[in-house]
Amino acid sequence: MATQARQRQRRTPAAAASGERLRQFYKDMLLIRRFEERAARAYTEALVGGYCHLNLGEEAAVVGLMGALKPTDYLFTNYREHGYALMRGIEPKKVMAELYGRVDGVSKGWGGSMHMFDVTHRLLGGYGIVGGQLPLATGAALAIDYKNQEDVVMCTLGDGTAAIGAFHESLNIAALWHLPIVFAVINNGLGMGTTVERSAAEPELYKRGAAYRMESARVDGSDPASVCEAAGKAIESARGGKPYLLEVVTERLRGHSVVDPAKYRSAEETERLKAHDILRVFGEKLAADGILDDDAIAGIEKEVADIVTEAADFAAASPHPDAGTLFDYTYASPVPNDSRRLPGQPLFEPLPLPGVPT
Amino acid sequence: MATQARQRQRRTPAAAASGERLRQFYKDMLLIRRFEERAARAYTEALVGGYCHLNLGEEAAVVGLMGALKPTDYLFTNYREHGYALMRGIEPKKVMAELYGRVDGVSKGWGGSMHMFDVTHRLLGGYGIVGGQLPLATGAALAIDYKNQEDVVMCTLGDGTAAIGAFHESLNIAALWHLPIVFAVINNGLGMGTTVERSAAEPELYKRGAAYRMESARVDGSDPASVCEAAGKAIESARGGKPYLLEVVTERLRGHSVVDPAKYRSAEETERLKAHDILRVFGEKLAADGILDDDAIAGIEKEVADIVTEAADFAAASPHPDAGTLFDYTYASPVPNDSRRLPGQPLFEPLPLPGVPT
Amino acid sequence: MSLITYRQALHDTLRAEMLRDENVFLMGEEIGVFEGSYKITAGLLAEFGEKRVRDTPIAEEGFAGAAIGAAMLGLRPVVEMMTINFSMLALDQIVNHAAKIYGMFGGQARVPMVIRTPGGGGQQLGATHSQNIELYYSFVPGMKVVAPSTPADAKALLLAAIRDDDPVLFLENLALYNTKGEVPDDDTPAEIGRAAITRSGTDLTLIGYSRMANVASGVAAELADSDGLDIEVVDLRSLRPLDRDTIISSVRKTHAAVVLEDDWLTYGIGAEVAASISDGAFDDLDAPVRRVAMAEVPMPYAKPLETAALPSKDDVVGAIRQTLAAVGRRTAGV
Amino acid sequence: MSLITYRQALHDTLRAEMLRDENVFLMGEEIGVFEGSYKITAGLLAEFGEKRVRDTPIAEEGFAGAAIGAAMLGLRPVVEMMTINFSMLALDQIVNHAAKIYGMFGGQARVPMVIRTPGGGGQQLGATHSQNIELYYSFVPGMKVVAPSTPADAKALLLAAIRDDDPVLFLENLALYNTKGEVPDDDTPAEIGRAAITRSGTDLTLIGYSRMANVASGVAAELADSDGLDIEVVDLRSLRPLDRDTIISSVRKTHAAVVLEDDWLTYGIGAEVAASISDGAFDDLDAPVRRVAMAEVPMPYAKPLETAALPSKDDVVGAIRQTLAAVGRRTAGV
Ligand SMILES: Cc1ncc(C[n+]2csc(CCOP(=O)(O)OP(=O)(O)O)c2C)c(N)n1
Ligand SMILES: Cc1ncc(C[n+]2csc(CCOP(=O)(O)OP(=O)(O)O)c2C)c(N)n1
Ligand SMILES: [Mg+2]
Ligand SMILES: [Mg+2]
Repeated sequence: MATQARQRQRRTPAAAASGERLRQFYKDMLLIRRFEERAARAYTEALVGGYCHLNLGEEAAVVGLMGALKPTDYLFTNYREHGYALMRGIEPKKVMAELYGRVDGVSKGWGGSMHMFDVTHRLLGGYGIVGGQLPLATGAALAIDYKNQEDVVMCTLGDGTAAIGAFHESLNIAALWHLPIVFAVINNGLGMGTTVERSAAEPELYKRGAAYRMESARVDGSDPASVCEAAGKAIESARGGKPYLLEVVTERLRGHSVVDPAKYRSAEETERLKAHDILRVFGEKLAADGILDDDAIAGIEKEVADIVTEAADFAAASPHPDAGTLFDYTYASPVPNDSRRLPGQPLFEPLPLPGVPT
Repeated sequence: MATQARQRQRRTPAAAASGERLRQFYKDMLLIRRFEERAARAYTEALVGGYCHLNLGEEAAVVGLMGALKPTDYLFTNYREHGYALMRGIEPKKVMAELYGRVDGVSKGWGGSMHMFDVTHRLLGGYGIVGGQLPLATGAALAIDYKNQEDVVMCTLGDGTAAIGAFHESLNIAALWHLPIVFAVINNGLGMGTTVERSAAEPELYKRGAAYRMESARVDGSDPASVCEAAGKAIESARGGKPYLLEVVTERLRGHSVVDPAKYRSAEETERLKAHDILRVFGEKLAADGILDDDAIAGIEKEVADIVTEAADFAAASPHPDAGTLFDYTYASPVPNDSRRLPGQPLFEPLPLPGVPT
Repeated sequence: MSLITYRQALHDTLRAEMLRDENVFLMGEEIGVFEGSYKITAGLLAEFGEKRVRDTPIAEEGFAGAAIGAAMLGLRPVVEMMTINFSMLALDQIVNHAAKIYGMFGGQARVPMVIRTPGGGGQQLGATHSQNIELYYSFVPGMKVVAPSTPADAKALLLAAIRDDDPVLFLENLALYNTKGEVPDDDTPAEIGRAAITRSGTDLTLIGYSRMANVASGVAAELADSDGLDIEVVDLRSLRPLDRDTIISSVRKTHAAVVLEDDWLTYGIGAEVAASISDGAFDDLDAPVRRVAMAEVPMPYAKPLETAALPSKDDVVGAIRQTLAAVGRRTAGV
Repeated sequence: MSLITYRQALHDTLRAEMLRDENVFLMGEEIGVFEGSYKITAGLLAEFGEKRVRDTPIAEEGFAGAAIGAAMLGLRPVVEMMTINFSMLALDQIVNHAAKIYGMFGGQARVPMVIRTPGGGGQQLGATHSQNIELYYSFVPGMKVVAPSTPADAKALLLAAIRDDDPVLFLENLALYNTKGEVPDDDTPAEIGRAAITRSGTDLTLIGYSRMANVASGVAAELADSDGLDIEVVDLRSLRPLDRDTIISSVRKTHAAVVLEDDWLTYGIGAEVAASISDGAFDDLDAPVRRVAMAEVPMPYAKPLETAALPSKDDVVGAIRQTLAAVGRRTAGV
């Protein structure tokens, strides 16, 4: 129902991409798939807390977008970012450890599922406030421009997020100041249970670029090569000082987060999603094109399974942060009189009473 | 410099409008002009406090927009609203009394220049926070729709205000829900000292309607009849459940507020503004068309002068609010334990000390 | 009377008020098709339709402001903010508009609206999703802020909030939704601006609101059993107006107070309560007023850190014992 | 040393820091072409160019957030919020992002930025433009909040704020811009988190910050002349961290305190100060801590109403006299 009204672009032929590249896309997509399935399991086993949003169904979008970035470019994203963290080159075990809330997690256990951050891999978060990443990413692009550097910022957001004020303010500022940034809307057709048609008066979101004289395009998010190509164009534009709005049309395979049974979806829609699972379709296509055979697929499946198992084992073995570190990250520059009291601790140690022997 | 880049629409011929109507436009524009000049004087005489933003240069826009509204329609506007208050049919003396901060002011002296409000004339404010009126106006339109009423809301805003998040959120909501509202951008080319080209990546602001599939248009704000016609069309659309974005291109004759010397404007620009004063140009046109002659102009001038003098006299004679009314408007539904203390008053009346005779 | 959850009490009251007054309607993210993030509004879309149960885009400022505008024209919107954290995005509309419109225009327009929103931490939601910022609204003249801790109060205060002609921030709490209690069947609203003595005692006054009022009752009951302590519990219920009289009368009797809150200590809600007690019961206090609150850090995700940062029952018990010890030392010294 | 205004001290310090460190740059509405709403940045666009003196669109959330993002990449933005009232629109970026990023990501990114913004009322600007909401930031772990009251502190604290690696809200005040004072020529930053005893005395501790610290000094001097009173004045200077030690030591000596603030009384900054004193100096206080603050109303435009709502010198003097009378009654009774 969500997708009926959305027009899919015709598939950009991936023919140009080499077989090796396509196999890597497949492997990366599978890694995200299996990682997320494992994360979901860990969540139901109460090894992961908080909210847990998965990239299931969005693997091609994630892989394609990240494939177009240089390692030195920056990424700002939202709470649905496990796959992005993996594709930025962060070790799966560090991502899983973060989900488990352990010291070896990318954010040392302070962030959790929604707040992955790795300064060395230039993943600058993981943000749980809808739209919160947009002004920040714009500012990072400003810093790049200020320093006359060549890097680009990519900032992803969901379709539902396009309704928030920060979207407007950020795109306007980025376009006005010619900042090196790509805004990539991952349009999975839903913000929680709300279809994009019920949240956006103009549901073809890339058209909003016009409000800022910003170039924009829409791409089919089920094909990693198309996404990568479109992202490459967008990044090139941004690197030249012309920010870009790229809409990637995808589908969310499951509920909004692990706990959401997605009852608002009809049985037919759920059926259709399963039937057109982009990962299987992509695998079948590669098989048909002779790029992958059953053995290769099994090999990749095994390789990925090992990585994910290793990640989960690592996470489970990593220590919990010590409660004694609670006050370590309130301030970067220490200052006198910072409040470092546990709940219930007195503000003042009781003094001897005047005239009363203690 | 601000106006060079902005393309003016060609003048819509006002020929269709009757002479009577044009004379009334002229008179209304003159009333705003003289009222504002008087307000500025009162401000420099310290009879008016706070900030004082004038409609000088925007008279045709104000008169045209207000002329298209039914008395039962609603208006939400910003802090630059004296002219709107007058055109809604509020007595000039009540508007002036508000500027003076007196009990007979439209807002009983509680609002001042930026916060005119008159529930009977359906002027629902006067707001000093840039963009603050937009969500409110959208909600008023929602209420009209909810009650199946025929009224329309007009919400005016400045060009600088189009950069704020509330603009985006409100237009999206209004379009999504098909609310009866016209957003009228008064593009005077400046937000304080910032030209629209330096605040908007797409300075042809009406084009932003496309981001919400909202119909939009731009109109020359120097001709009241053109504005009125364009506003009529916009209002008709809104009454039919299709919200509308109307951009009225005007110029701000003076500084941002009375205290601003507008040093950021070049001498040439200031010269040009004087030379093309829309009020004079409009008067000359009516004279050329035989609609007004010198006698009529003098008569109108006298009539308007009397109104403004009367307003100022009334305002000066109106009492200041009594300090005893300070706590009258914190809550509409009274509640126990509301804090009604003047500064310095104790929270608790001193009690007799235990064991100490008072 | 019926024994129902806090969630059910909210749901039933919303429904009853919508049936009673056709100007009452609901707005918010995911309250309709999704049936509410915390399922308070489950079933109401089906019963009342889209006009009265309105799913909004993710635009807190926009839809909060739209509710204010609708209220100005006589409707009675009840807005759900998914969590109080997100209300920061609507702060300008709430604080600068909802709370000011009645006064700023000399009493010409009323803003009869309710903003329902849960606070609460302890769900490993991390720094941005675990804050308690009722302070931001409680500080503002023109706002009313209520914070029920029981299903009965949830009903009575929600009735009051909906029927009140001013903007009311109605604070819920994630940890309370599943708690149960007896709820009267009639629809008598509570009085906004009144605290309640939910347990009377003479040894010490324990003050809380929302979840911490619940904790207070639990601790008082336990300490009665274990130590024979006779603790009086004050549930603030209304943060603005704040019912200082009820608090002070209690402390005049007990001579000691501990204040519980789920927000940060410094500048938190408890600061005003403690300052008011220290002022109004100056000559009656036998020990300093203690406050038990969250640790002052951006809330970490990891469970042991989060647990350490949140006030626990043990922390409350500790503060009570230390306060009574301090009273003992002082009264012994006299 | 030179005798300059608070405005000049700010201007000169901004300029000096921009000369010293090319990563320091300015952002805000109307700071360039318009030369600043209150002319703090006058001349800096001409000197440093558009890159380092950046006029922004009216988009508080957007440009505050952009400054945060730029700071994450190592720049040191100094943002001007035209008045603190408008910062509500950027609250989410400041509170949920600037203040959380260091902690939420386990210390991997710093946010070295300053938000300069004036508070203050008394200019007949009405309800939405006359608020003092430093509380909103002072409440938040991860933020630092400073509030200089003199030109010398304006300089020393601005130096500290710009060189600090955390987000600092730098509170200015409309009524202080034209005040004059001696300012040292060297560029030694102040220490954030320390209050100052700006006048020492033994009869009573008078506490304020920003404009009210100025009022406090004035009143103390007047009462010394007129009544021979020996009042100690504490200028908080830093609202977060709050220097409780300096306050408590003072009150232990004077046995009485009055707290001055320009915000609303209930839940205002003074609540924490009063609560802290009542706790930390419990056995030394001879009278309840009094607070002098704004009347709790949406600020009216009309002059007589506005004047009535704002704390005046007379209000301060009255509170001091009443507090000393209360001390007298109590110490007489012992
Ligand atoms: C400001 C704010 N409002 C609401 C939420 C709750 N929320 C979290 S995710 C979400 C939906 C976002 O949808 P979309 O942008 O399409 O991203 P998706 O989840 O589909 O990836 C909502 C409403 C939030 N986190 N922040
Ligand atoms: C949220 C907010 N930010 C900044 C201001 C200060 N301010 C008042 S008017 C104004 C310029 C608005 O320009 P525009 O929208 O073009 O309207 P105009 O004044 O030209 O009528 C600014 C920046 C404010 N009042 N509110
Ligand atoms: Mg989505
Ligand atoms: Mg303008």
